[in-house]
Amino acid sequence: MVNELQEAAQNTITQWAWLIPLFPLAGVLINGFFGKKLSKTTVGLLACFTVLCSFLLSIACVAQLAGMPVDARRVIVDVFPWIAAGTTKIMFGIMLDPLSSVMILVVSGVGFIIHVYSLGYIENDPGYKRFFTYLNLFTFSMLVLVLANSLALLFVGWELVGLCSYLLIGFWYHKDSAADAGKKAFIVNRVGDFGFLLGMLAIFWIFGSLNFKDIFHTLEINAAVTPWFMGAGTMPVKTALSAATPILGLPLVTIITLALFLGATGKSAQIPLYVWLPDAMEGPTPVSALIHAATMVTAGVYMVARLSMLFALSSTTMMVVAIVGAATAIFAATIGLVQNDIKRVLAYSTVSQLGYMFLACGVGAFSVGVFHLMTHAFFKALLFLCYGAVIHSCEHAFHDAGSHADPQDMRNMGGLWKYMKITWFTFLIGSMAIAGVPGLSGFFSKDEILWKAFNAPFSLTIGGFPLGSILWAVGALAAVMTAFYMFRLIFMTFHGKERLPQNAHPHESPPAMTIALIVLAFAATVGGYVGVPHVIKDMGINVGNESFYKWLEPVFEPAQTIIAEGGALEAIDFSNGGEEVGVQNTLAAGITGLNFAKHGQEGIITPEAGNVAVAHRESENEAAATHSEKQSAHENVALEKKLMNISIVLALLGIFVAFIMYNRNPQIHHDIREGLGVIHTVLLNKYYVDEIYYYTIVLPGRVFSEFFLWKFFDVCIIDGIVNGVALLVRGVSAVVRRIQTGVVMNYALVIVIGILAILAYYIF
Amino acid sequence: MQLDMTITSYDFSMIWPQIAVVVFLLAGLLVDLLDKRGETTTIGIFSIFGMIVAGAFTIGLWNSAATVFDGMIIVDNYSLVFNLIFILGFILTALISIRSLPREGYNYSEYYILLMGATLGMMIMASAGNLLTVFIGIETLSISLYVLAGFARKREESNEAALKYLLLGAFSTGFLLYGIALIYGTTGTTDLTGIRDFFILSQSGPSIVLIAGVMLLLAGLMFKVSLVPFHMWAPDLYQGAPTPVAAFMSTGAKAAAFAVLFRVLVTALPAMIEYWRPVLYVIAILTMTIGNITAISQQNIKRMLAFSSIAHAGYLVIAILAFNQLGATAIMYYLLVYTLMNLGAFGVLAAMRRKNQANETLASFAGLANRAPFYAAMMAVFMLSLAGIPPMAGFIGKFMIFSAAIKEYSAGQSDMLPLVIIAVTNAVVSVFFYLRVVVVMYMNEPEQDLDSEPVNLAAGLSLIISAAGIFFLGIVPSYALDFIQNAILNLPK
Amino acid sequence: MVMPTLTQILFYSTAGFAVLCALLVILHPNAIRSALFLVLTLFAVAVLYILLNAQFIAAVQVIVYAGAIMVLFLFVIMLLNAGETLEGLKHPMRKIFGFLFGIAVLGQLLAIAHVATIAGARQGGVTQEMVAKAGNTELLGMLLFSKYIYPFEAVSILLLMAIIGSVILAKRKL
Amino acid sequence: MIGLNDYLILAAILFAIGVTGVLTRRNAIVIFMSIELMLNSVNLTFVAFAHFMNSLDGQIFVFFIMTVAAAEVAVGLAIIISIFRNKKTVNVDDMNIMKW
Repeated sequence: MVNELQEAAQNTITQWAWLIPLFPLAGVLINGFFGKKLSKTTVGLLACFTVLCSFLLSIACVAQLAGMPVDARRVIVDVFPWIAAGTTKIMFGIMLDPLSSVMILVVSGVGFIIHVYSLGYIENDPGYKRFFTYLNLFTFSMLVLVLANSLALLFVGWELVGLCSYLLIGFWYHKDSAADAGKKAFIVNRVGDFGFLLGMLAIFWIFGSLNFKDIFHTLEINAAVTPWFMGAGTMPVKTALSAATPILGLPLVTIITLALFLGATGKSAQIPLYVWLPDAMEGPTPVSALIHAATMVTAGVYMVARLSMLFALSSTTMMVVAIVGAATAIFAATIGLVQNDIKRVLAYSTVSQLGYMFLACGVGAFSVGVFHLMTHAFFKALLFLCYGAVIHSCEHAFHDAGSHADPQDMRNMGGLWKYMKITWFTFLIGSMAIAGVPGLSGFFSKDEILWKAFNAPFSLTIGGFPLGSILWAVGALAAVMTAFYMFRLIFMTFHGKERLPQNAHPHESPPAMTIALIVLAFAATVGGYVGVPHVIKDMGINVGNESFYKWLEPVFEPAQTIIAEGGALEAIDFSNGGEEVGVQNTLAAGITGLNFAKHGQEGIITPEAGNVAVAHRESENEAAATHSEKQSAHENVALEKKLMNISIVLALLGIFVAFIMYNRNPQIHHDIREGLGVIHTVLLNKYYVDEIYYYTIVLPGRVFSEFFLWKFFDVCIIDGIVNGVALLVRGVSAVVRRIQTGVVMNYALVIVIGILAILAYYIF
Repeated sequence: MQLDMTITSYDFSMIWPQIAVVVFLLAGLLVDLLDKRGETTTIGIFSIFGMIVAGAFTIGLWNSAATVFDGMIIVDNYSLVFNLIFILGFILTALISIRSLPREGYNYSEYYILLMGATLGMMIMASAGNLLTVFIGIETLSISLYVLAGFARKREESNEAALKYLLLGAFSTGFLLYGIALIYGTTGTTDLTGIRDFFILSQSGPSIVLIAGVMLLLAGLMFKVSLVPFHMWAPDLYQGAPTPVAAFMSTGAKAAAFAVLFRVLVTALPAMIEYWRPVLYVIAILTMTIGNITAISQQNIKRMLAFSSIAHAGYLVIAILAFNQLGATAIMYYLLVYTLMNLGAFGVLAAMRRKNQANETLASFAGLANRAPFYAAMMAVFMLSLAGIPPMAGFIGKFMIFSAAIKEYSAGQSDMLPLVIIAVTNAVVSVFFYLRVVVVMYMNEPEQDLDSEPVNLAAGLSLIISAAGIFFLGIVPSYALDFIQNAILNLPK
Repeated sequence: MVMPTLTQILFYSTAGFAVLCALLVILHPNAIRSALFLVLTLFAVAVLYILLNAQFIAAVQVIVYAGAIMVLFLFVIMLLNAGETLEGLKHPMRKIFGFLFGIAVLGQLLAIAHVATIAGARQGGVTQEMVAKAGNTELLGMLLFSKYIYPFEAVSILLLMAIIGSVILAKRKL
Repeated sequence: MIGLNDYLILAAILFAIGVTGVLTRRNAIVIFMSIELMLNSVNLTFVAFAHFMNSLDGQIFVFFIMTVAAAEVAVGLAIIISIFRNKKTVNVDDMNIMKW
């Protein structure tokens, strides 16, 4: 009795979870409609307060959720029926499960901090009220996106955040570049949305529903569906998904997931649709922090994770996701090496980190991807806000000094650390986190991603190396670069010779901003300890725990099972219409790692019997997996340790190189020498190494990345394609409109031609 | 010899909505005398009241299906739903006009009388059961619209729009009538159910003469719907006509034309589906594509909306081609939503107009968000809805249409899939020019300094009704869809 | 050789006359002449109506169409002094295209008219005897006020709209 | 005997002449007269069909077409008058301020 009451009381809070997005919406409505009558302070505080309410309610809801039994951790609140088409109704409501709970905490938490920060940052801008209205609207939309209980509602949030991003990029619309950037973001995102829309419609027409609950349930029990393609009749959903399509003969599920992934590349700025994100830095810095680093751009990762069951069914898509992720990670990192605009460095760094998240998802480690999403939200928001503070204060300082120097160009800075100590220190923490310095949040997530990538369940080998190890190498290389460019940034901005314009005296930011920085720095430091990999514990260092992965386990378990089954679905599809196929179970590795592949077995199954057979083998596999895990556990841990050491060394190497290259100024040497005496000696002795580095590695790399990757590939090819398509459509349009001559007889003539054509079709 | 033709008494109870419109129209002429010249608010409100009464009668007739006046008029939920759409269109237009008429300098009460006459024509079209009533309905509508298009008689654009519309309208009517004549000659009747019975009874397929007749009839109707290549009048007309009139024409008149087109196809010509289907198929593709592509390079927003309305007609044809219950639901739902969003967009344009300044170009919308935040926000809602971005109702409308098409595809119509793909591509392209308006309003610096715009009560009310409707239908479409599905069930098919 | 009947002579000569006048309507550069040729065409068609036993329609054609409507046309042409326009100087290509497509329309319509047949159509029950007995006009009147009462009433609103509309557009001062 | 097709062919010729007139003339009033020619041809078709089918429905239709045509002419000429007041011309190819 008491228990029941308690349970009822428990459920009441999560039942109100739909209020979470509504608080910021209330803020939008109040500030939007009555903003003119309210004072500036009221508007700002109200905006912050609504997000705080969301955050507190999110905490309460997640706490309730954590109190529930593991299997029951999915609360769905249907608010009302939305679209009724045929027998199924799409419900308008929210779904609270471990995945969305992580997201709401990140969104409302980081969102709140950035709201507070904006109080200081945007204080003197004439668009103050507009800014907070947009920011609230964004928070609302993002919360809708992550709490959506159906793909349709997710799409609503998806479009709304896109709109907000668009409005906020062009917030300072009097700048042409801002308006252009908004346009670019918009066009590029449309391409992605097109894919999302097609994928979504295809899902609807196969599953007959867009509710996540229904989709997952149908997939889990392989229920019978009546798919949309011609004369298909009723069949098990996996059979329907494995139907070959005319596009390269790929199975339907691959096409659908690739279409959805196209949407994700648009929103999350991956190759080939990443071009908008660096330009998006035209918006105010809090916006870059919140939307274009911490939350919105991760929507693509969230979507892939949310639909992990579907993605897991297609190993082709998974491979594409992993490769695109890794390619983006390294590609953006190389560009980041040479940028001088601070925000651009951070933007390319964001693109690169998002690449890591997709890499994780692609190799089946969804929970690691989400973990990196979270830690990245902390440290990247921190980095952006720090640089917001730098730019903010430089802008004023430059302005007061009567200089027109670009306050975003790090070549105009240097030695700032003594003016703004809090900013410098928090930035240092953020940089170390992103660079993967052990002990900070980025280390745990990035390292785990690299480890999972190394164990990627792909059978493909390139030049004798398994794809996994190549992905690992690419990721590790990108990690070096990350460490390098982040510390280059630090050295050039905060240390070294002061290159500030004369009489410019930057100063520390107002408390609203510095408090936000400190809070985020704290999060970036300790945020990683919820997901410390077990290998560290095995090493005897008993810090933190794996609770993060355990927390997400129920969400990703079905996908892991599917991957562990070795992509059975797709293996069937690749048969040339044959009845029997060999399932290469060596593919199967998944979460259990490489060792599992060694003990895999080959089986012969028919498509119909496939699922049964797989289910049957599942128990065997599990047994085998446990067995092999025990057997090779030692070997495995050793390998992981080795890789981890490599990545630590690499991160430090990157920092070191940056240090050598950008910190030769004696003034700063003096400061650094005390902390890094040994390295300083090395520096002194190896002075010419700098030149060698410069001419052998850095200069060619720089030329390559600056002139080829950035100027040519980025600016010419990608921009060219985007602009070219737009231009082509416009050109056609300009020609087509000429038909409309304005003369009645010509119009009549067109009518007559139309009628003649129709009649001719039947008479002759 | 006794002729068995007697004057029978007829059941007028089924046409109360039309009678109400006529009564208020005639009474309006008298009310007009009470006002002094140049004062039209009273008659405007009076006409709105009249339409509300007609709407009440329409709702009163709900679920009472009947064919009256020797098959001339079919009253069923299909026609009643359309009546409600027309009435809604009228009310929103009238609300915009109350402010717009004096501003644009043609403040004559006949405006509302003609508007009511046009609405009557639409009602006749939606419930027509005979090609004669189809014709009379179309002409009642058209003649009122010819005059309304030229209503700003001092403005050259308005004159020109009226003349172009008149000449081309009469020209297309010629083809329409020729088609009807051929149908009459080969089937012996102009009754819609009579024509259907002819197909049931006839042994062989339709003769070439009948096919030609049907095609000419459809060409005439497609002109009214403004499908490519019969669309050329629309942009010039919408641009030149007074803005509220353009709003009315692009929504109510288009809905009426679709009502009659679909009614003719469903009631009279289902047996000829294999003949009209390929024609409509090609026309749907042409209409969507040309409409959207041409809209991209328009600088005048009214003209852009005209091409957009052509493109939307193309989407609607897809729903016709699906030719199933879902498609019929989609048509009605889409037209309802379209009426709200397009009237809203035109309403904002009407509000922007000054006496000597049209303020219709993209450039004149620059920085509207600062100057007139209410109008800018409303315009943004309408543009987003037209672009089909959720949660606005335009998205659900497109979703319904595509669903209907895919349903037909899964039933074996393999050519529906390319159509849907083309439509989705078009929808994506179209987002560009709708969103451009939003961008210009929110992100561009105004070119010239205009005073901030106080919000007019009537026009504001109209916009708020439209926007609220768009959100309501977009977020909770189930109610409207259930209502409409109910209407379709009684559609003879 | 078969002698043509009186009906045939009447039909072919009237038809020829109608086509000739119609051609002159669209070819004559002077709008007033065009209007007058249109009147002649309308008369010729009225004669054909009589051949087709449609006396009432023939009368309406002469009284309303040729009488009232064409007078209105002539009145407007003269009022606007629009008769003496020089035609066809601008855009000769348009004219050529116009004729080409006009001929194409003619071809198609002839192909249709050539094979048209009423076989299979539902025949009306109005025999020549009935018409002879009751008279064409009375029968039409009966129909108008029974089966066609709804369009008949509806068209009155249409005419009202036309009246209001013409006044509002054409009146010099409102 | 004169058959149905003779009337229909005559009507078709008149219709095509009307269409040609619309396509070739510049004077709005003449274009309008060409449209009247088209309507007359339709009327002839209706009456011919009605005659050979022993039906009066065609004639009723013609009656309505004539009524509507009269209304259209009234409105059309009014529009032409109002446009002439502003532009001092009735040539349609001078009326293309709205295009593209």
